[in-house]
Amino acid sequence: MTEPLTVGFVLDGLVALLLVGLVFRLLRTRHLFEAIMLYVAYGLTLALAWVRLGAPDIALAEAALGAGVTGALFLNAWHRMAVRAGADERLPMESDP
Amino acid sequence: MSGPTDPQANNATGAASETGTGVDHAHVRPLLEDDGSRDGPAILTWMVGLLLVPAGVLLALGLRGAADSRDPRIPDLIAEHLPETGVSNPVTGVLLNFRGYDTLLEVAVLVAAMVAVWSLDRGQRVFGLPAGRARDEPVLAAVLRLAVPTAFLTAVYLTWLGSSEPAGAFQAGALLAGAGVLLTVARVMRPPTAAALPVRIIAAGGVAGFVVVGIAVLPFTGAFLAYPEGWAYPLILGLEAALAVAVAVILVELFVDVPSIPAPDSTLDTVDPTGDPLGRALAPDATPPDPGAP
Amino acid sequence: MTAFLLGVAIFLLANVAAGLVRVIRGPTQADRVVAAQLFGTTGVAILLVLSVAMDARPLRDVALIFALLAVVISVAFVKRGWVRAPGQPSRAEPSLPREEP
Amino acid sequence: MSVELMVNGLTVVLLVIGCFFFLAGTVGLLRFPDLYCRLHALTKADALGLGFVTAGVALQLGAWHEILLLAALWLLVLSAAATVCHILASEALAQGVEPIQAGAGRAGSMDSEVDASSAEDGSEGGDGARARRGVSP
Repeated sequence: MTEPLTVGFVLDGLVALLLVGLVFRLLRTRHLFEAIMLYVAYGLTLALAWVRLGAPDIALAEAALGAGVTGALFLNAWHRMAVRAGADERLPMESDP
Repeated sequence: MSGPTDPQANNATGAASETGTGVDHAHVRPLLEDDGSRDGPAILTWMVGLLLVPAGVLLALGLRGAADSRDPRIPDLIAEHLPETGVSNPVTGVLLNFRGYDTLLEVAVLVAAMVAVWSLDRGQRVFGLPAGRARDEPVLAAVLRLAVPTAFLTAVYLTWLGSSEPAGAFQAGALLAGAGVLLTVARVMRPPTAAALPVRIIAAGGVAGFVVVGIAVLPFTGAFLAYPEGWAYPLILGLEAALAVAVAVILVELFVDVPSIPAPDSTLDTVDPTGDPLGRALAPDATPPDPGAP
Repeated sequence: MTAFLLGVAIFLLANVAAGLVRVIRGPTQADRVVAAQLFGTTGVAILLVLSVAMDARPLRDVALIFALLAVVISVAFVKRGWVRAPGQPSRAEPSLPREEP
Repeated sequence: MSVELMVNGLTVVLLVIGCFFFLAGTVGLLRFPDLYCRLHALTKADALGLGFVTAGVALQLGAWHEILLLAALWLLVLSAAATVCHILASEALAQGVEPIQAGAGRAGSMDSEVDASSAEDGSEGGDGARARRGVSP
């Protein structure tokens, strides 16, 4: 890695600041949907952090899990809570035999 | 910003009883409303933050100490013995050869998680609709036709790449799971629950493959999971493939098998603010909580 | 050249950080999802630029994963997460006329 | 030598153009008045910006299979962005999120949803005003 030290340092600092800021907002907010979206953004930022740390394999796993699977799981749970709280149920259900 | 006596929460409750949705859920409702103006109590966040600072300092000091006390011979040892692992990516070599036990137990944890979620199943399925609904949405169907095969191809590529470059079975499995979730929510695929036998066989395939291979090499090398010379590469590649498929199926099942949504008037699963929600939900003859009760 | 590429990455990351304001401010759920989508596209660009700047080919695999999975959250949201929270105007009754305070 | 200089210069130009479009997308996301406008700004401008960035990066790589991979990547993002825009907008319309229309007396409304709910429960005027202040500082 022959990159100039200072520019790389600024980039790493920005990634770190973004991570801390996202986590701070995640802890502060009581709005669940916002928290889910912040978590997705956090996962993608963390993938960038792994990239900068020279671990692209962990970045791969983090991006795939954080952006794809975990976010969808949380949306699922959110949907369930919202329906329980009396929101419109949009999907008809079917019982398993 | 706002305390427990939130006027907005009370207001929302009043609105709900007017529209007749029934059960009082004032404790859930403020979290779901979409104005984004309510924050948790600031003091709590700051306390957590302040607690985390010394923890972070300790962690940094510990890492520094660990870096100082780390055996400097380990990287050389790995580099020296890497040719014996049958792969050229040191991470894969360590994970699947030197420390195969770790990986075996990791997959076992995933299988256990799937069983745990499955055990919450109450017979109603969220994604129980018949497949084929994506035809109603030609745009979505078109992009799925493009993205899903690409994801599958990329997963195969990542699995194969894992032997020489940073990638591997877990990454490929997570990518496949993402494609599976996409197909599920778009209602192209109607995924079977974990109750289906093929799902269980595939999900257990990762662990089972490890154990079978580990025992099968016993007569040749005399040690569990110690691959015989020359066989390491094909064995690792086969195990990686089984792992990728198992991880993908398990992750999709975690998504599919979540306890489904109760019907709004169902006595099952209704949260009773005054009682134990779990006990209430599991009792077969629970009566619905009176909306008028305080 | 490397310094320039890293500068581009910094600029794009600052872009994303600004876009995240939309996640916090909303006001609708869809606005928050759109802002998360911004992260997917810009993340691909950042990774591509970094892959040249850091001379690391595997980063292009990470970019491919970003691109493939960026769509999952949005589709899951539209098909699954988008419920009308209580107190929001419904499909049947259009939103109330705006009143200036 | 001169060829390398030219390629580098072209890369710089392409990346700067790409950055401009990304900036435009973010400004649109932050400043446009409603969901439909924001979708428009984001999915179009960003996809175009990514195209320029991809072209700039491809110039630096040189190997044809890498360029093919990058082209496939861009096409994938392009189709994904278009699809996401389409399904979000059509679902929003079905859910009753009203587009802002020119000359309909709603031109000043930056956060139509907040305003609608504030009209409903009457307790959010402060937050809506704060959000509006944030939009136009």
